[in-house]
Amino acid sequence: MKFKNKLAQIASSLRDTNTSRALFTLLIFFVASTIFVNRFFTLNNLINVLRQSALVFSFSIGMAIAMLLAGLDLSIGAVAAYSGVLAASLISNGYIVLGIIVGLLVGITCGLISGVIISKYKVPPFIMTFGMMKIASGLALNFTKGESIYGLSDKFRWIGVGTIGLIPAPLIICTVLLILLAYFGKRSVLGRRIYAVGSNRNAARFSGIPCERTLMIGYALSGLFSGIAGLMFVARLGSAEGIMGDGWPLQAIAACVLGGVSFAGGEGTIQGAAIGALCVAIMYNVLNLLGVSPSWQQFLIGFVIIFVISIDFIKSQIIRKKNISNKLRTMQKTA
Amino acid sequence: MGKKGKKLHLSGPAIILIVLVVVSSLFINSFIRIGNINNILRQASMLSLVAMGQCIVILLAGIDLSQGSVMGLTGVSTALILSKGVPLVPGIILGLAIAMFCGLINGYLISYVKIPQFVATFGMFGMALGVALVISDSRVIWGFPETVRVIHDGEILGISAPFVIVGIIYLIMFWLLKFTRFGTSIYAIGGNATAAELSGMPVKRNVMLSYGISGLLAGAAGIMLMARMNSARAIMGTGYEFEAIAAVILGGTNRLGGKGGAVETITGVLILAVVRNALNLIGVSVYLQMVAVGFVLIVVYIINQNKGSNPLRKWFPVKNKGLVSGTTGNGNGR
Amino acid sequence: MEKNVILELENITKIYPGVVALDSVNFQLREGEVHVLSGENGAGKSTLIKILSGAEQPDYGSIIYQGKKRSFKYAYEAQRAGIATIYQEFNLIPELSIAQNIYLGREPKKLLGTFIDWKKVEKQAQALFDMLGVKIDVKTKVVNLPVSKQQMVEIAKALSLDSKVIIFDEPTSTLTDDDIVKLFEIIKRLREKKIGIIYISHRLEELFEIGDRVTVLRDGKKTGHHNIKDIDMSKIITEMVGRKIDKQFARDLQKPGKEVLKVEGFTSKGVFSNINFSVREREIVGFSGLVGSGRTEVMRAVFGIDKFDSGSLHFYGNKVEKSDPLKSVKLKLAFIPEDRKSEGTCLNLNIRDNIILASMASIFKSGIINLHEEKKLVTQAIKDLDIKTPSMQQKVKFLSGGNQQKVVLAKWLLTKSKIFIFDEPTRGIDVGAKAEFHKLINLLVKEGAGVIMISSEMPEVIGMSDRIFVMKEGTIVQEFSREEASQEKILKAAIG
Amino acid sequence: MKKTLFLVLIVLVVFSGVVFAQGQKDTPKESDNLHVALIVKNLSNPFFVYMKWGGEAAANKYGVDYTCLAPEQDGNVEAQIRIMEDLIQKGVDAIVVVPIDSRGIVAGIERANKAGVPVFVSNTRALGGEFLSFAGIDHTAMAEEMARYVVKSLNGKGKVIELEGTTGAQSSIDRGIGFKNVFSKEPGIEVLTRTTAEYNKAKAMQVTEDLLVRYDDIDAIVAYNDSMALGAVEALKAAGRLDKVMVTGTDANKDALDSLRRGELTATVDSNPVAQTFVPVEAAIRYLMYNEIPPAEMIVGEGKPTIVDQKNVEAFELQVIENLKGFGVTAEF
Repeated sequence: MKFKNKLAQIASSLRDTNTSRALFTLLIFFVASTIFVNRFFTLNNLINVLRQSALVFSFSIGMAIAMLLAGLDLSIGAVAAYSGVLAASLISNGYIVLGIIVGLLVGITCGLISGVIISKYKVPPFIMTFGMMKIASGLALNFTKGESIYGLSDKFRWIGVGTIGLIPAPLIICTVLLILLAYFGKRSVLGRRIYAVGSNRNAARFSGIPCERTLMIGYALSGLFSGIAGLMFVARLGSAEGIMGDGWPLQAIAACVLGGVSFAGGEGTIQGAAIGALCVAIMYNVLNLLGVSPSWQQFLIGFVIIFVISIDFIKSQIIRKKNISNKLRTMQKTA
Repeated sequence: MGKKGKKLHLSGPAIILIVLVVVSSLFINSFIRIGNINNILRQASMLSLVAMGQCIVILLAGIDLSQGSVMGLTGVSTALILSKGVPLVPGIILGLAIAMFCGLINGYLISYVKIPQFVATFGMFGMALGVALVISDSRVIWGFPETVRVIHDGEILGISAPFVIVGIIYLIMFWLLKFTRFGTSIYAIGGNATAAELSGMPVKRNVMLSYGISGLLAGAAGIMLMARMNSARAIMGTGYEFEAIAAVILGGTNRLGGKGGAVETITGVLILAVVRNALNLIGVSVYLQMVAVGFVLIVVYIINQNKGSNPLRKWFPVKNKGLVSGTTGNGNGR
Repeated sequence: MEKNVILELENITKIYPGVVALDSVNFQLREGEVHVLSGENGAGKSTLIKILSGAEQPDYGSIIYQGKKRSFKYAYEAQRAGIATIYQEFNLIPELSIAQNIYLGREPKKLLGTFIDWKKVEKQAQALFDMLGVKIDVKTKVVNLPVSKQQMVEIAKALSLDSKVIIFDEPTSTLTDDDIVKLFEIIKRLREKKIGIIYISHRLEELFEIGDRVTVLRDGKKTGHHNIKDIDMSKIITEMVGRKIDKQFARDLQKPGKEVLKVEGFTSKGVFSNINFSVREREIVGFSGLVGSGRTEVMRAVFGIDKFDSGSLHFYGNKVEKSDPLKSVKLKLAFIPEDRKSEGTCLNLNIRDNIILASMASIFKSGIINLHEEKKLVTQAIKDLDIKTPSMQQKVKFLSGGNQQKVVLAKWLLTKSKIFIFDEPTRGIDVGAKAEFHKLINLLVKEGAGVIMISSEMPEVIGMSDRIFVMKEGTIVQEFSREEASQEKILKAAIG
Repeated sequence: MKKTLFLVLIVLVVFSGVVFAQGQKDTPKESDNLHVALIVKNLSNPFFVYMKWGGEAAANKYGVDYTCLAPEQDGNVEAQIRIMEDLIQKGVDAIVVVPIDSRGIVAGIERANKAGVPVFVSNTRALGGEFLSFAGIDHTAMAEEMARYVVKSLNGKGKVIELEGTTGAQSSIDRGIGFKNVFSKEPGIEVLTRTTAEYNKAKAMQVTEDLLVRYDDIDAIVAYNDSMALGAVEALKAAGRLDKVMVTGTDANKDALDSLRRGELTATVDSNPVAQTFVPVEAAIRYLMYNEIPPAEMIVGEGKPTIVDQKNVEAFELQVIENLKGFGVTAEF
């Protein structure tokens, strides 16, 4: 019985058109790579892909939340870097727990600041998070003075490089995060509020939803998850650098968009973002396996994104045409 | 938009700019030298072109992330063309054509294929950059005739070329926005797309064109950058798109479309340029420069919006629905 | 073919994915006549208009205009040809001036067509309004205009295109009665100018006041066509809904209980001042007055969406210092706004999420939603209000106006609210849904709720309310009991 | 309440920013005091931080004012030009620049020439404009040296992967040439692939992970800088193949040296960043003070480049620290 419901839930989460489209995309990617790319479908590589997608997902979460709130968060990378370096500096001196706590706090704080300014001072998310990006990465670099901070205990590094059996730790962590978020997105009041505010802030307000608070929490969460991502990367690299998060926002946007999280707000799911992350990871992995020059990688990724998104349009056109012709045919029959 | 003359002198951003200039000339002895002013303006010239393009797109409540890589692409391809011995003018025209083409593709994807602007232009960002890297074999392109440098170093009647070029382009844009149907339509589309559509404006075409212009201007900037460095690389423009957006917003152009223009944009560009220059003159480390720029952006925006109109009218509409329905996006099924 | 027919539609058919919006519809318009088009929402009226105005193309069938077979690819083709449409939601650019709006895309030019001649634009615009006999400064931005004036702008625009056909889609739904009177005068003028007018309205009584002929649609099919003289309202209604609606306002009066809401000396500078009224259990308090007389603003302030400067609010006798939507919801206050699309519903969320929105926090205290519980509640609500939808997963944007409005109401029913504020509850809803909605309101009252109803529809207010407050320029000018209320009195108070 | 708390937050951050700014600008306002400026490629890579120290050391030696600036984004030569222009306006007496690309910087140098500010170039050649002297190490020579080391330790036989630097960066190009020169002559050495990791550790790690899937047996990974080498090391460690593959970096950064000490990295080659800036800055100062005309070419690090591997790392590092100490610069080791 319980199991049935679970199934039903999963089914309904797939019924979300955006997410199902993402799944479809992923399927195609996967099949194509398996067929055409030598060594893609090997245990080693699949684990490798999963690990990398987990990392992409880890920093896409923040972006996804912001996008569900009809905004976006360009500061994820910078915030991750800032909390990463601060945490690393503590951890390298042996204060593991303290370091982690500080890292997460820094993440939350940055996110919260963005959230407050966005909701209270009505600054568009784009501007605010762009500013926050500059500020955070500035502070991060200023803190490291360009040096890289290293000498991190292996206990801490486990979260980045450790494994349980064959399964890499980041994958486990991100799966847990995914499950939690998917659950709360659907089942928690907060989750529903985020969707509502993103979908139509005005209506949400008329329904007695605390829009401003929801926004703040949303961006704070985005910051928090950026912090987590930062820690995971630090653990993985064994060192923290101020430039760590460069280029994350764009990758995250790619993941979210491929995962069917729309900029309109209130559309898409965290599962979607995860799927998107997988797509992105597969793309990079395949291109490296094929030894495609980085130059072409740039091009292809841009192209794929546009193409995937335009599928909907093409599909709708076809369907429309079919309907009409069918209808007309039946009418001629009746007439 | 015909006459907002009185609104212009002393718009929020203008005041801020003046304050900035006054303050820095008081506290930084080397700031107010002719040389330095000249310097600030020359540095701003590239950004001002890109920003103008971005401005038009933002007036449509859009965004163009591809500008940076389009700059690179144009620079590189023009460089290659010229080094193949093609004479200056045709070479440049070719380069601009490429830039415009990229822009038009953006426009097409957005207005006809209905891909969200963010996605479309982001995709184009990747594609243009990729092509640029490929054709340049990701090397620095150089060894084209020195004559190119007149674009940046030359002088016309004692005024250095970049100012003249930028000046002309801005005049054209001002005219285009305020005194042509195309211009009005851009404000209209930004303000209420459906209405524009229904009042017989070729909305899709104009949107496409606007992105074309955005690309074109980015290309122009790319060529100027190429001339400035007498060499070109694929990645030389990346980052400009964000700078441009920042500048446009700083200038007080409304993120949700319908408000702003050439004057606002140049103001924004100058604000950024002055801040940067001042910080360099004091010798503030690059990191803290980033921090400072971030702050300025946010703070200035907050100030603007308290002076100007509330850019979130989308979220808190005026009581007369008829008007807002368009801006809240037409999400109705049929 | 018949003489002086300017516009004729033959077997027009339009299919959307899944739906047949129009099924081989014929329609005919003579010059100088007002041809009323009526039918429930989703009957295909709006699609018909879209096709006429070139916003959509028919999949089948032909448009014959001024004797020639025409097809309009774009909106402006129809406009240039002389078919102007004035939509229910005006299509004006808020940031542009009246003059700019009127000549949008057709601005006269100077200096060899290089510059737009703004002076000329304004002169011509002014001339148009003089012709209509409306006093207005064409330089003012549209965003600062009252609704009625905006409509005038639309009409002026139509004239500027010297249109042969003008289509009015629900022109009176946002107007107050005196504005309607003005509008009708203007329509009559247009009729004298031999302009053919297609007039769409849910307010059947208007048809008889203004219309010459009427065509009725239902589910995309033409179900009737008559001269207004030889037909009565009930017949039209039956043709529209396919069933008889016995009485439009079946209000069964209750004995009012104790006071639930009391407002004293309520003031917000420049918007409204010194508002005093109270609502008791089991009664409906109607608010009448011109649009922009401050009725909505007062209620927004009561609910806490806008701030108020002075005065006091009492719920069940205890004073509320500062109201805000959150608190209001906790206090069992419900607000059904006038604009469903931008204020009532989250269009791209599904019905379930919309219905549970306001109540989830109080129902699921733990912050975690019990899906079975939720499903039960929502399905119940859908059944009670009989919201027509395949499933509760359906996105709200695919529902008809009436059903959307029901979703909003359902949302508030789940909060077990005690006080309901309806702002123009039945604006733009078809007759059938209207009656249902009034029944629902009755039900609420029977169950002990106190209801505040803002309505510009005189019959509705009078028909439904126990007491009626008339507002004017931000103050309550008069209060009527159900017995003493009458159209004339109220109108007099409102305009006075 | 929330608002105030929030404002406090802002003020705090602003304040900290200001404080840092104070710390940054170490420029007393006497105009008669000499002022030399150094422009490096970026300050987010340890290598250039060494360069900063090198310049500082020289400045301290003669007690002149010293500023070190760099573009926000790596690889943005146009920003370098801007900075030069601003410095010229600021009225510095000499500029030492580490060009991001040899062509692009020319415009900046010419501006300086116009303004009569003497220019010194370091590390990467400038192909135009008038500058008094170029001081730098020979990237190609370094690469060749390292290549030979690799060949020797592989006994002339093995499969090699090259991790290139930022696409189009001069140093990356020159080093590439160096490696090619040697490897191409060695029949036993097979270069499996050359791919970029943009001088970036995270990127290097990701790329290596993929390459490890693609190639079963790899004998050596040579990276064009240390960050990438360390990224590769991490990837290898994770895959448990570190013992089978030798990894070499370039530049001998602090973190690379520690990695050597831990016995992970196999070797790196000293590009002597400190000297690379110390020499030209000193030359600039001496030119201004005693107007000594420096030689047009100053090759830093006399003799052939030093390979640092797990044996000589201790000695090497001690020496570096000593050198800097000598001029009152404490490198935070």
